[in-house]
Amino acid sequence: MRYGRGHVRGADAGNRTGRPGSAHPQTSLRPGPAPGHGRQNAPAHSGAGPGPDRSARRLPVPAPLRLLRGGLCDRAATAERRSALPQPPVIQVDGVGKTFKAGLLRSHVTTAVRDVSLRIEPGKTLAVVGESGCGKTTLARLVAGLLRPDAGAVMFAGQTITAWPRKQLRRRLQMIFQDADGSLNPNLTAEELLLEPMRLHGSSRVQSRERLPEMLDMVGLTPDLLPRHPHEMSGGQRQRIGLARAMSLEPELVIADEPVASLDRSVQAQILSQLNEFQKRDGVAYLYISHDLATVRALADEVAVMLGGVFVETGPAEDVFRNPAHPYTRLLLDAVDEGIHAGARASGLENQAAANQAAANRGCPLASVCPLASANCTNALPSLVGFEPNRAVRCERVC
Amino acid sequence: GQNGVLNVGGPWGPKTLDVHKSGYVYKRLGVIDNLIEVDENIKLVPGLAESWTISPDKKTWTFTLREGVLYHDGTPLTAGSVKSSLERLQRVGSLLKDVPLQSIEAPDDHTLVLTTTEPFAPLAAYMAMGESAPLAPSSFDESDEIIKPVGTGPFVFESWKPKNEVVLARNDAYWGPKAKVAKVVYRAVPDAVTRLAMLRAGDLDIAQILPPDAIDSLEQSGKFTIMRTAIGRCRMMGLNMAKEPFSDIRVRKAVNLAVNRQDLVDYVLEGVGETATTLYPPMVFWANENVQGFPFDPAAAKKLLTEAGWVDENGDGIREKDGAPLHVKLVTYPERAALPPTAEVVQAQLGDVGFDVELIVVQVDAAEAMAKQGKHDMFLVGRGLLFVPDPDYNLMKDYYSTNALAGGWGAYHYKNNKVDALLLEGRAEFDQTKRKVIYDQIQELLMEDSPMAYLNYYVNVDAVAKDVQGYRMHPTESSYHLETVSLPD
Amino acid sequence: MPAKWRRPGLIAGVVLCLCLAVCAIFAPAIAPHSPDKQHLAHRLEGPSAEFPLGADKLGRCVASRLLYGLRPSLGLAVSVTLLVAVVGVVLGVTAAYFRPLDALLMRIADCFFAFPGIVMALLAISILGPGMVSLVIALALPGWPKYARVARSVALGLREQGYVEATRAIGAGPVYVLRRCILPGVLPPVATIATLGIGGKIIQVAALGFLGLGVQPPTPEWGTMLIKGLPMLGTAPHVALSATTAIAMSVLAFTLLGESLRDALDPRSGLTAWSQLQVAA
Amino acid sequence: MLLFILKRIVSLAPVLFGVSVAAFLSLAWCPGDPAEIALRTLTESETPPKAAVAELREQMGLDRPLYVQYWRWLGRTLHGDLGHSYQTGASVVSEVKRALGPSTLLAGTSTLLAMLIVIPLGALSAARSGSLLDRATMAGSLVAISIPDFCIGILLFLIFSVRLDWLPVAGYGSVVNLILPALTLAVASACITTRLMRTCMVQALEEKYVITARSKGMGEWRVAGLHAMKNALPPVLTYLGAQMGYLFGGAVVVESIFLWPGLGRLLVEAVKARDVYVVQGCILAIACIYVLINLMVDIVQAWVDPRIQAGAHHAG
Amino acid sequence: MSEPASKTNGDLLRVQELTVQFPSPAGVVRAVDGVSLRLRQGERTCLVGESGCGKTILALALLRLLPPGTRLSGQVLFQGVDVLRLSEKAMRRVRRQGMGMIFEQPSAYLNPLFPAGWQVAEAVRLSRGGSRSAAKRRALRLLDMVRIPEAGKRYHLFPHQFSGGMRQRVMIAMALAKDPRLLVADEPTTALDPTVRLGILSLLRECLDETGAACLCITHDWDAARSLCDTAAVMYAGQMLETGPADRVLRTPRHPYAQALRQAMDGRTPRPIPGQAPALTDLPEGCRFQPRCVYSGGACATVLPPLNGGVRCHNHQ
Ligand SMILES: Nc1ncnc2c1ncn2[C@@H]1O[C@H](COP(=O)(O)OP(=O)(O)OP(=O)(O)O)[C@@H](O)[C@H]1O
Ligand SMILES: Nc1ncnc2c1ncn2[C@@H]1O[C@H](COP(=O)(O)OP(=O)(O)OP(=O)(O)O)[C@@H](O)[C@H]1O
Ligand SMILES: [Mg+2]
Ligand SMILES: [Mg+2]
Repeated sequence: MRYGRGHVRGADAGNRTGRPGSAHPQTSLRPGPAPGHGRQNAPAHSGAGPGPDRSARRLPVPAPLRLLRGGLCDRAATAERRSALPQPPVIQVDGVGKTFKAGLLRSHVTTAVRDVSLRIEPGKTLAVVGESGCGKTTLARLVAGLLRPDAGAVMFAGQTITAWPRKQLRRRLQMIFQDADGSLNPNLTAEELLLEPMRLHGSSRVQSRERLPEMLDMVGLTPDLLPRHPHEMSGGQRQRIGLARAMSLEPELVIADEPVASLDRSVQAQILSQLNEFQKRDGVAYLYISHDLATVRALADEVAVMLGGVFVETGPAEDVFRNPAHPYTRLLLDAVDEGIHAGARASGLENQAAANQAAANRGCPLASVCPLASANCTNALPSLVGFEPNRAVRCERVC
Repeated sequence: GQNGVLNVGGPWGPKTLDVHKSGYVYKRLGVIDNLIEVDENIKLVPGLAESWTISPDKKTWTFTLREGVLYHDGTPLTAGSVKSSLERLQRVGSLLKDVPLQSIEAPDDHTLVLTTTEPFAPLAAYMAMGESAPLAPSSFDESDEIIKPVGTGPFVFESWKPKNEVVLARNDAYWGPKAKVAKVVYRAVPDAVTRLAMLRAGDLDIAQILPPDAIDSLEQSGKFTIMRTAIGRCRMMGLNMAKEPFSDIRVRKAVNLAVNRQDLVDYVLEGVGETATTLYPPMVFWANENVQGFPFDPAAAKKLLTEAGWVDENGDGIREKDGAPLHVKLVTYPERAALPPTAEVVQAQLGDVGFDVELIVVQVDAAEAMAKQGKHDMFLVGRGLLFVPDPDYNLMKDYYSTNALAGGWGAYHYKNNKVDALLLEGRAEFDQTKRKVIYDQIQELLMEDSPMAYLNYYVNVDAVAKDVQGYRMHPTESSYHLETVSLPD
Repeated sequence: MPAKWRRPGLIAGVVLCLCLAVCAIFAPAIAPHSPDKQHLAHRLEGPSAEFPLGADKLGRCVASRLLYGLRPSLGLAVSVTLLVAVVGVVLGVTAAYFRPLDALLMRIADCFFAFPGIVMALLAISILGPGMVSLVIALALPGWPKYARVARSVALGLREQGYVEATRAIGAGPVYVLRRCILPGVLPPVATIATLGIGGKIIQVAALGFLGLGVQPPTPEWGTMLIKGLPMLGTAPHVALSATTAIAMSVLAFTLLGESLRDALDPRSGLTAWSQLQVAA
Repeated sequence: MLLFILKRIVSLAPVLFGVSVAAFLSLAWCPGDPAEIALRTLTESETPPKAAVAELREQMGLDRPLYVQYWRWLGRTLHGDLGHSYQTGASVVSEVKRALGPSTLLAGTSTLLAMLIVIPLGALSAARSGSLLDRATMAGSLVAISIPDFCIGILLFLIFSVRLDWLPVAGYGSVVNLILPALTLAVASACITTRLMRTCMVQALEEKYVITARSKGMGEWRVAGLHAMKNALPPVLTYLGAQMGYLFGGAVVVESIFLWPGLGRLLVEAVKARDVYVVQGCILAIACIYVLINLMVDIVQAWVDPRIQAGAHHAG
Repeated sequence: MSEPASKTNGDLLRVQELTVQFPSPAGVVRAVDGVSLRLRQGERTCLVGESGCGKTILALALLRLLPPGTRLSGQVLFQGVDVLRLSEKAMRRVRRQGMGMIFEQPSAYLNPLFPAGWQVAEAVRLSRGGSRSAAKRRALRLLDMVRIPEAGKRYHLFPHQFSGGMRQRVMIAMALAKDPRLLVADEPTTALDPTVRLGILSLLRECLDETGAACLCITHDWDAARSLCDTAAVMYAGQMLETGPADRVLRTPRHPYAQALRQAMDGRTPRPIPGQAPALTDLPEGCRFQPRCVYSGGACATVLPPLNGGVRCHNHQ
């Protein structure tokens, strides 16, 4: 099976559209140096949707943000830093885990993240998709250095994340929070919120104020919002404020936890193209967490599918979507749009969530509901096995 | 006053049961009797000792004890028991520490012989103090600690709550007239307002030491008898003679003349007090009635000040001398409520004749410390005169030169050889009339030297429920005479 | 004037505080008599043309004494309260935010709080002698732990808010987080305690006066006036009542000022309860 | 949680040490000679005999250097012997014990009463802000704060004991004796706390979960009294806790007005009498109580707000 | 509320010319501007539209949950009674049994100091009464229904211990707890992954089928909207732009804005609508979409088109 799939994919590879800067090192989901494949995995055309390639058509969106041109950071130095060889991955995560204990006696143990490794090269996007509650946000906070891992290590730009001086780290690594509502200081106005990051990193009030229009433009907000406090904004507006805040520093890595979830399609589209624009221009890397596979398709180079705290499948976005290997990935893809109308598969998932936790501690998270499951699946967590160039899956039955 | 119980409330509470350490509470309540008692004129009269004689060399005192006196535990009072009681007092108490006592002997059951190393006339007065009252041996346990005071008084100690309450029962085997009430509950109620309220609510039959402001309304209610008793305490200002300006007798006299004593009594004490002429209030045997005291005469005061070189040169109302203003520090303490307002009025009165008085009201220990170090010019105090009901006790402490030079509560840095000599003489003189002459002389000398300004004498205000009869406060506060108090049936 | 400052409560608070300040500064000009002058013949007289608020036990003009007492009483109470609140809040918030410091700071607070005020006062007086400095110390040392604890308890809840993490994620240091995220939430309760605490402090000053630590007589001082006046409540109520009113008015002034400032600065309260109250009142 | 409590208990030791040293020094630095003062208070005479003073000084070890005095005292303390009061001769432990009961009763009852006043009143004023009740509460708290607590006590007993004769004026023993002092202290500490409660409630009522609660069709009572209240409580409980700690040593005046034989009175009298061992005993007792109360407050707070315990996970 | 059904013509909800305005420093925010809406018994309408166009405010207005200081006008007839003029008490009854609301971004909407399960049980008890244990049982069932894994164990956990999606599901459980006549769901599936979203949607559908409740579903997820709802409404800058059967409006919208929105994420590449939505403090005189509209011309810039045949556009006859 593995072989066959690999063959199919191998044949596919030639069709992929090349991307500028394809000589960049590979984004990989496994620890250690990236394999020597030089090919880039940009999303390919698929049957659905007539839209032309984004590189081919300029979108009528506001001019890209050039927030830091005004001297907030030394662009030349940044560029130099980024082109120096050999370039370390922006972020490299080795076997991190996090367990929460809750309840009065701390008896309710949740293993939110188990043995997750990933690396993201500069200018690449890794999307993490997965079931709600599987540990994506926890992983994001671990990667951002906001949560202390129980196991494993997080390296940012080749250095342990805890060793970074605070200011430098935060300049270069930004996070967009899933909970837009809770992550904006209720005491500040939109304007203060937007200026806050720049002010914190040393640009003057006047300097940073000059950029306000640009920032608003980028996320499609009107200036009448500026004097308002978070509770006087709509959900989507709050989310966009959070986004603009993170992007305003021109970081090297943005950890985006559902950054566009509560936006309508058109604003989503605008923001995603902005993000792409940034990536192309400045080589920002994204760790993009989302439930929305359409947005993942639009942004991601690589995808990691997460379930019960572990990555169950990783690989180039296009490959994974076209050719899902793990049963859960398949479930996930099946569940998108068409499934809704058919009501399909919904029942197949009935107990999946319930089972996930019990199994998470020992065996495969999916063991109890997986059509392919064997006795072995419930006993031990399979390891993440590579089966194709850049792909890996955590299932004994498929690889 | 229910069920024959007399409820008395005063500001202070019993801190210890040990009469030898602190005996005044039990003395006042009538649990203990002394060998010698003090009458209302502060003269010594026989108590448990029917009589006493002094040897010609004035060093041996022989007391003849009353017969048929029983301790509360039923054992008879014997010279032996008095001796052992006094010996314990020497061991644990402080009363006799300054007394040149040589030996205590009990040749027979009813004779007690005390010997002193030198003639010491005040000894009799010491024998009138609560601490020196005889206690039955059953008052103490094997380790010499007090169990409860077993005395010979009209009331038997029943129980107590430290600092709060003492309960007494009538001593039916009392040698003298028996008490009329069966039971007494004495309660310490430190707060005057509470005391008053308890009296009004009927929780107390007798409330002691009430603020003068309360008198009117109590009298109006018609339910209480107000008793005013002059007691042996004097409010006075010691003047610091160690330095300017009070090293000059004219300034000291000026102060005395500038103080309007009647105003102080009328306005600060609400009329409850007596203006002072000399150290002792007139009802005290030792008071020199011939001493007239100072009149209120600001003009004379001003004249004296001018004579002394203190003139108001710059017209600011404050006198100066050699450019230095007549600035004096008046130190007092707030623990006795009348002192701070007294100080304020004195400040104003002295201001009228050209003093600039700075007031310092600090806690008593701090005030004393300041006074000891001579950081004051005037030290306003309330002074008990008759704790030991003999003039020697206080006068020695306050006016004998070596004591006065060492600081303290009396005349600061006062030295008058004549006074010193008289004091020593008084101590060795055993004849009361002759002693009176000596102490009268001393009072006249003090008047002349004016090391102090005597302001007024204390008057205690006690309120008694109308139906309670026979209550009397002793001028030395050594007894409440509860044995004569009767309740209605 | 922006709308958020246009609040009846705020205006009333500012006006009252200004009045107090004017009274304090121009007391000599306004007062009908010298505060220390004893008119013994008029003692305990009720209000009259000559003595607008009557005379006290020593025949001094109560109105003049209240005016002159403004400076020592209110000055002391306000400055001590401010000092104590600031120190308390800083320490409390720091303790809440830096977990390892928490135990240490709170134990220190325990130490100070366990120390009864009078012991502290005695200590101050013995080392420094009576005077303003020791008075401030005697009031302040046992006073700050209360603020620290309240500030800490609010801050403990706030620091778990999502936006605190978000602010850290953009690179804010602890000081910034404390200032921008935590302090705004801590201030309202602290302001409440502090403004009301002013009245309590005035009375405490009077109580310490008993130990000789207070403002020395004859300098007029409100708390002492009140306490001295209390026993005469039946016969000469004007003394105690004037002092009580003076204290209550100044507490009111600062409460109005403090709370409406808070409301004006609180983004979430468009028109909060308190400002409505002031509209109504 | 257990570990948390244990840690707190261990951290009690340095506090006690600090307090004891400070207590010791403070008395040593206070003006006046303890021996002399002791004799003075005992005999009611301003000038006790010099010989007696010297003897007592020696007895009390006051002639030794300070640190020796302290170490001797500490050594004995660790053996549970806090020395003897030289005022009464009783052991300090027994004195403190005797005062502790009444103090606990009074502080506990009045704190409870205060809570009964504060929580509903503060919550109601916040929920019904602008109402008559709210205005009355706000005005009442302003006036109450400008009147000293003992004055409230006097007013209470003038009304209830003297005028109406419902309750005894003062004393200690039965429950009726407890009512007035407890009420006095409760009112005194309630006036600030009610305002605090109101402030915190107003803050809490602005939160979004209040909207959720309303959307459930919940009555304003329950919205305020449960959902907002729980969020408003931590600072209020903290303040009340601090207040309660204060009542153990600071309720002197009220205790002496109502003849309540509590710790505050014991302490103040001991301080005035410079009864060093009793003062040290009292301070130790008060420190212990205060630390215990704070421990309870901390535990309650951690229990009310589960996020506080979660704080341990944070990095940076 | 107690009005006979006949008087209401089978309309469960009838919103007429509802206007919601907020005074703000930058001028009055006209968040909802003359919106009319009808919902029959059991009808499910979805409300889609630009982020910030007033959907949430509209929903909050229905339950009268807007903050004090908000200016409201118009009518919200629920079962024939104007909700905006009800007494607090009657309004509570409406909220308790009549309308349920699922709030968007629910973290702030859950009380942080109460266990999440408990909050669901509370909703149960408020609407149905009954014992605590019965309420808890039902709450557990509801949590199970919304696919909270290990609901029994998680019952006692606090909101911050849940993931974003779980919190949203708790919110849904809370709204479903009372079997409302009208369910207002504000972005109920934004934080959910596809599989769970599927489950929740079918759960909602089942519940609505079972109880015959009507539903106003605000969402950006057109597929979900299409699968769940009968009718659809498109909102823009505080106004309705297009209404009609869900299938038609969501598949082949007629209004240029709806069309553009339809296509925004259709393909592989996102295609945003050029330009920006107008500020609600400073709305254009004419058609509010006109500045961004490719068909704009003529009266578009000056005259506000009426909602004609379910479409608010001059170019649509
Ligand atoms: N309290 C307020 N004061 C002023 N303006 C407000 C207030 N609340 C909301 N608004 C504004 O009203 C408009 C409508 O907000 P609403 O929350 O209804 O948007 P929405 O359609 O739900 O958007 P989203 O899809 O982003 O949730 C927004 O532009 C918002 O900024
Ligand atoms: N502070 C915490 N205490 C206890 N459990 C927690 C805590 N935070 C998260 N969890 C648990 O960890 C698991 C993963 O949570 P996480 O927020 O990472 O999920 P997620 O993948 O982001 O889900 P979603 O897509 O719904 O946001 C969940 O089961 C959650 O209940
Ligand atoms: Mg999440
Ligand atoms: Mg919304």
